[in-house]
Amino acid sequence: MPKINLLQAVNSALDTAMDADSRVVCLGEDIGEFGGVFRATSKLQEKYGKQRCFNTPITEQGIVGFSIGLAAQGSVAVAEIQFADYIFPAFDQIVNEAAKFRYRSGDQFNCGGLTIRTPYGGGIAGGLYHSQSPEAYFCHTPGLKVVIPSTAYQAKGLLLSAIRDPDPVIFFEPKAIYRAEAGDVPDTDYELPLGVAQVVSTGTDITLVGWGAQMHQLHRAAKMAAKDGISCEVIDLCTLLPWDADTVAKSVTKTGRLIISHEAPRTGGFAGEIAATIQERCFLSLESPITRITGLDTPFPLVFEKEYLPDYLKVFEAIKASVHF
Amino acid sequence: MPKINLLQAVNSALDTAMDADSRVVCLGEDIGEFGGVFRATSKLQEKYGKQRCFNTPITEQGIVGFSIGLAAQGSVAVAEIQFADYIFPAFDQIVNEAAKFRYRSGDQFNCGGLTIRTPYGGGIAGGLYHSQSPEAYFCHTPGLKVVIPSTAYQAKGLLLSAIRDPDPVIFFEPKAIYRAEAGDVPDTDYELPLGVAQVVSTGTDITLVGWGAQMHQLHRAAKMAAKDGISCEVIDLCTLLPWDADTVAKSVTKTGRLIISHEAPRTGGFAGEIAATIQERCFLSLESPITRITGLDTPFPLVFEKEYLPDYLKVFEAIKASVHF
Amino acid sequence: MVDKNLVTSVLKFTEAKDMPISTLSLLNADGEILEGAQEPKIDKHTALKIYRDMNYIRVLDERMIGAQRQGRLSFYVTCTGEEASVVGSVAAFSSQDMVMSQYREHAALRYRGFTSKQFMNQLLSNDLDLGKGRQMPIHYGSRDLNYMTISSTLATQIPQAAGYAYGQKLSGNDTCTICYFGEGAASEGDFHAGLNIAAVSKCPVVFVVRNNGYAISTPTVEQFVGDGIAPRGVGYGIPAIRVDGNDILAVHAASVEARNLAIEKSTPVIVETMSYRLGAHSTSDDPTSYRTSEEEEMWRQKDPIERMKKWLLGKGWWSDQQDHQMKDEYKKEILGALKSQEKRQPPVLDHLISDVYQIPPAHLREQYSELLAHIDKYPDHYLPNPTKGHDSYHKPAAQFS
Amino acid sequence: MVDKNLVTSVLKFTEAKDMPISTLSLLNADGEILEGAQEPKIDKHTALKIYRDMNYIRVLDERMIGAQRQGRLSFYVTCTGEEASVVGSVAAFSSQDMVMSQYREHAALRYRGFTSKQFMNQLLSNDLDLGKGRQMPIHYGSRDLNYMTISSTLATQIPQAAGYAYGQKLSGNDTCTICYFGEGAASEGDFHAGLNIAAVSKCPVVFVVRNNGYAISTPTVEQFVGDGIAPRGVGYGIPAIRVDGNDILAVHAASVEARNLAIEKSTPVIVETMSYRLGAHSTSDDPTSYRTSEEEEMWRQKDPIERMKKWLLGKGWWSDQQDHQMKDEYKKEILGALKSQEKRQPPVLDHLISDVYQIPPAHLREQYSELLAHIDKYPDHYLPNPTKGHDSYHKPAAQFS
Ligand SMILES: Cc1ncc(C[n+]2csc(CCOP(=O)(O)OP(=O)(O)O)c2C)c(N)n1
Ligand SMILES: Cc1ncc(C[n+]2csc(CCOP(=O)(O)OP(=O)(O)O)c2C)c(N)n1
Ligand SMILES: [Mg+2]
Ligand SMILES: [Mg+2]
Repeated sequence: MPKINLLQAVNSALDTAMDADSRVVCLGEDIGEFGGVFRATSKLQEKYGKQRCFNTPITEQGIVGFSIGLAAQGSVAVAEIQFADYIFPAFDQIVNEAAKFRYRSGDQFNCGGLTIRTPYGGGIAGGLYHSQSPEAYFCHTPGLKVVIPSTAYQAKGLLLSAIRDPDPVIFFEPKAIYRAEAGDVPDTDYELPLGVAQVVSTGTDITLVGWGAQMHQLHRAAKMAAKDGISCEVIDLCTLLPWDADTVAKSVTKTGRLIISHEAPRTGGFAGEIAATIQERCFLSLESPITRITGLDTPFPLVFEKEYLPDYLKVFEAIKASVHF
Repeated sequence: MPKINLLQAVNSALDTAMDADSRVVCLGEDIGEFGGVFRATSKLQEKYGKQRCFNTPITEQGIVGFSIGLAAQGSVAVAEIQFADYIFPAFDQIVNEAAKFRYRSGDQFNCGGLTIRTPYGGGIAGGLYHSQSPEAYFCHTPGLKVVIPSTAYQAKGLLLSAIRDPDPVIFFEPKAIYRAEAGDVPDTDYELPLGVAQVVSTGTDITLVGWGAQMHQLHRAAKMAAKDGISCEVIDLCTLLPWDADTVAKSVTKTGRLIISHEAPRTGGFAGEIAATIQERCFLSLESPITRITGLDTPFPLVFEKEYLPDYLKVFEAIKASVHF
Repeated sequence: MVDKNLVTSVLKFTEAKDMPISTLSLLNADGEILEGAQEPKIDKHTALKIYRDMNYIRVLDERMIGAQRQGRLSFYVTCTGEEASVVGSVAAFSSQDMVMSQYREHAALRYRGFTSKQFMNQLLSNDLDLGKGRQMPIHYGSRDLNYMTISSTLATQIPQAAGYAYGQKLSGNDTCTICYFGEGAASEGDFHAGLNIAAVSKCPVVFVVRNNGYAISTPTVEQFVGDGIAPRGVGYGIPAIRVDGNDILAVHAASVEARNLAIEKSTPVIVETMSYRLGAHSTSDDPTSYRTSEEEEMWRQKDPIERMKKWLLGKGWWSDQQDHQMKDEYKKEILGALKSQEKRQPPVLDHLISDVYQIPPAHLREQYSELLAHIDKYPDHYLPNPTKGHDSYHKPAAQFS
Repeated sequence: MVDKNLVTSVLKFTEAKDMPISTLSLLNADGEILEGAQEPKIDKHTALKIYRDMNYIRVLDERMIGAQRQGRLSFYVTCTGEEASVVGSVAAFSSQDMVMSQYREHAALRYRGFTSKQFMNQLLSNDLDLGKGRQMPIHYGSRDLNYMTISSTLATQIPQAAGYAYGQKLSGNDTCTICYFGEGAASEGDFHAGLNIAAVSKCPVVFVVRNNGYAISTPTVEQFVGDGIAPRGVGYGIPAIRVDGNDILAVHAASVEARNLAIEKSTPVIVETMSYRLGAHSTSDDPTSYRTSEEEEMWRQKDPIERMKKWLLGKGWWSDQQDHQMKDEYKKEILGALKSQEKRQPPVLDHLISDVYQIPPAHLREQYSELLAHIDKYPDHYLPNPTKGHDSYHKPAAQFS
């Protein structure tokens, strides 16, 4: 199996999807000949033609609106938003339209063929507008699915599932590890199930939950903790909406402790949802308060990005605090 | 003191603000001569002229963008979004621009003079697009303040504070009780502090937290519970961002139990944030899991609105379950 | 193509008046072909179908306004005054073409074959409502009739129509999309997004803009400064035409050509119909506070239905007697349908949670089970009762727009 | 006003070619006034300031590209090729007018008086950065110079500029706003929102659209089908003019008139400057994959700075010797500033949480205390070290746009 990075895995998923189904169309800013600012759509226009892979004008609301219509017609639309920070002009089309399309029509029409891909997250000195993690906004929107891979293998399998899923999916790609994260990825066409979390390492003392680039911080923290004799169970959520509460609850019932970590600001972030659900489901098992290790409640900073971001040291400290509560 | 309803209290706040400060400008769809579809801006154009109270073209992103610029210039912009369901085209201007304006400029510029007023919530047979409660989206956005009154008295005092607050404020008005909710409201100019919750009735067994129209369901449920010998402490959050965690935590430390209620869908709703924070702050005091009584994870329905909405019966059942946990 | 190399050394600003746009008119007020104009080809069968459907909608609107006042509906919106803009345009399209509309174009849905009972099922949110009782009255949709379900959010259908049409082009079946919206909705960012992306990706979509003078209370002078919507086509590189929206022949002839252009050249086209919203914005609105009855009266004189009737009578294709009979029949049919369909059950409760996703996920099924258990405790309190009415079911809406 | 009553019985679509727009040109390639053109009035002092600032920016851009390659900056964007569009326009305005720009207009900031050290402070995110180290390089802003802080989100400043200008009008002090953006940004919904609302509310704002042929890799033919941006003015009822953006006299003369119109008639105005982005989109970009070197070379021949220099030499206002000396001085000044300013400290950590609100709320202060306590445990791991560099501080960005 070839070793490729997360970005190449995304490209491979798109290539695989377009090859397998001629209804798949990719569109977005600079994704044509240029292959996208990160090169995720590299060579797709060359291979599948301008009709199926093309540059759009700079209008995120137009890109998503167009893609909804295209999907409603029966095509499979894979739209790229250049940075997740620029997804907000399309918020109305996503939240009021895509998410409610099937419901409001009584299932006469749907835009399930829609997938929106977008690079997200910090760690690249991008400041306010090249670093945001807006996943929680979409997780509060029934009708959407929200998927975030953390490895190259997941990226391909989850993206293929997202493209073929009968509901609209927002697919966030952790750009900080686009090139850093490489692994064995089959050439073949394979899918990973949406809505299923992955227990990446088992443990007994505490559960750590995260997604995307944050998984690497959790792994590193877990390793540090292991040296202190603390056994961590690490869970990669993979799909945030609908999220796999059963897997997390099962783990917390066993460990009695939970830390959730994400880059987005704390208040209203998705860790709150997980904490609220788990304290309800595992009330009698919890031995210490559920802890959230997150970005601060500020816009994403530049110079103090490292201080702002949740990292393995912050998680490690939280693990100790939780275990010694 | 005259008895006026919540809608009239909003109108009175706007009138008071425009009278007191000639820099205050109101704008929005149909808010001019017509006075807005709910008549919240009634007579303001007549009184203060077309330059200070005017109809805009139908463009929410334009209304908010324009208002940000107006506020940055030194005016005080009070923008109306006709229904909260239609605030999403302005999402980018609110989240990427208004919320980050002061921070990104190093406090050289700010748009603190901006207030966005918008009617929200269900209960009027409005279906998907005249019923939504989108407050949680904004509560995940550092830099914004989010305020929701539940009485006429609050509406005037909080709106005046919001207009004069040095930060951008989203002011959600519970339209279901625009006319139902009447009370004594001073003619005079008065302000109520932002960020301060109100303990509306004290109790010892369980804490009920809510905002907006939901407060009436909580009161009713508390009364039912009282008949069963359960003493409820009812808290009206009033400001959701920044929210008054101290007041809630103090109450829960006393009662050991907490129910939070909102109309918005459960997943990612603001109750999750409150639950996550309180389980952390009151871990050792909690005698039962924190419960969320909310809308279902669906778009807002029409025929089954009553079934969808959290109401006093659902809250009452939850109170009993919590107390008998 | 435009000559992009024009050079001048004279400093001069281009203004709106440099781009005069004429209005296509073919019929005069008496239903006669204007001097110098040529009568467009239109067969008797089509002409009569158009005329009948315009009348049907007029009757439906009158009756439903009445029904709303009686509290039998929560909300309603009329097409009154704009029937020619809507029926004249949709009649130029194939039934395989997709219609993506705003909310004031139910006349197009009628033209496609929507029955009185189907209208009632939606308006009453009963068990046969194709939308499963989820949207407010007038948010129709029909997969069978290629009529996209309406959403209240203005202008969102515009970029969607571009995408839909692009898909039609890819599928190569010579269909296109007709997309309706009002001159007010044309101020939304989605208008710009949709028109530009349609032009760049060469989508076969015809945008029919109903310029009816108002957006709720806001007159066009407060909506834009330019000369309406058609001149914007120049900026997008989209062919545009303005027509008298009360002149059925002008609307129809322009729409026939618009569709031809769209399909043959694979291009978007703009058709701006100049007309007037004769009624209130909706049953929540009272227009007396923002416009004069003189203005309304002036436009009532231009009634598109009357004008078409005169033309039909002149051609000998129609008689006054047929006219009376038709109206009576429609009245009866509509009131009968109202009566029969309001006796029906509401949709089943499952539809509260179905169709959020293709398959309801676990957390939603769980929320639903909890709800069912709760309802069991208070059976009288919940669930719409189709005979007695539900607290919120059929409750006249406070205010909508 | 437009005559809204033009009527026709001829069915004809209006097309982009019906609205030809000429480009104002005054200087030929040799820096001579074109035949038949009149030299606009411009005093020597202003002309030389314009010329000097264009050169300053050219030198700054060259040096900063170099600095970025050396890893001393994380990111940079040049104005190269478009200096006349920017300096020629801003020079027509009062220093009290507000500038709201996109990101490629730092030449306007220089014109207003931004110093080399101030540029460096922002580019290096040091303790003197007016933006307190929060935004990526090139996101300048200066309250003192009436230059609104830049945000990366395209086109958002357009409706904001309308609102700012409206406030200026209300305050009655005869100032206006100049709003810059690219032809790519003009596809955003905010463009439509901003231009229309500016027209309707009669805001004194001049929109200067830099049509430079590309939006990152996307050429204008994939951005729009119409003839650029100026013809859109017709649709909005906004006076518009197109100028040769490499012709300093044309840009300046048109901008002077645009400002007059804006203030005197209280109206928005569009100035479209036709030019070319000679460099890469940014230091993250490599244009060789989407355009030819022939095309670049063709535009290099039209260099606006060279053209202005010839004109100045022709007038006897400038000499080659002065030119060399000026460039040397700028080079020295800029490199000196880079050296001195990169030795400075980063901003204080408090700026991580200040200015989110006017006063940090309790929850944020609490998060900050927790952070401080955590940093105390790992003092070597956190906080940018101005001499050694921080993990993420100054790290060349993977990819930005
Ligand atoms: C995004 C959005 N903003 C505001 C509204 C409220 N609204 C409903 S209809 C309407 C006026 C639309 O006017 P126009 O497009 O001219 O259509 P007409 O009613 O005249 O047919 C408004 C403002 C809405 N439905 N959606
Ligand atoms: C809302 C938004 N979408 C996308 C981007 C990414 N982006 C940055 S610059 C750019 C191209 C802008 O082109 P243009 O407006 O022509 O300006 P130019 O770079 O040519 O000066 C794009 C797509 C962004 N910054 N903001
Ligand atoms: Mg209208
Ligand atoms: Mg450009």
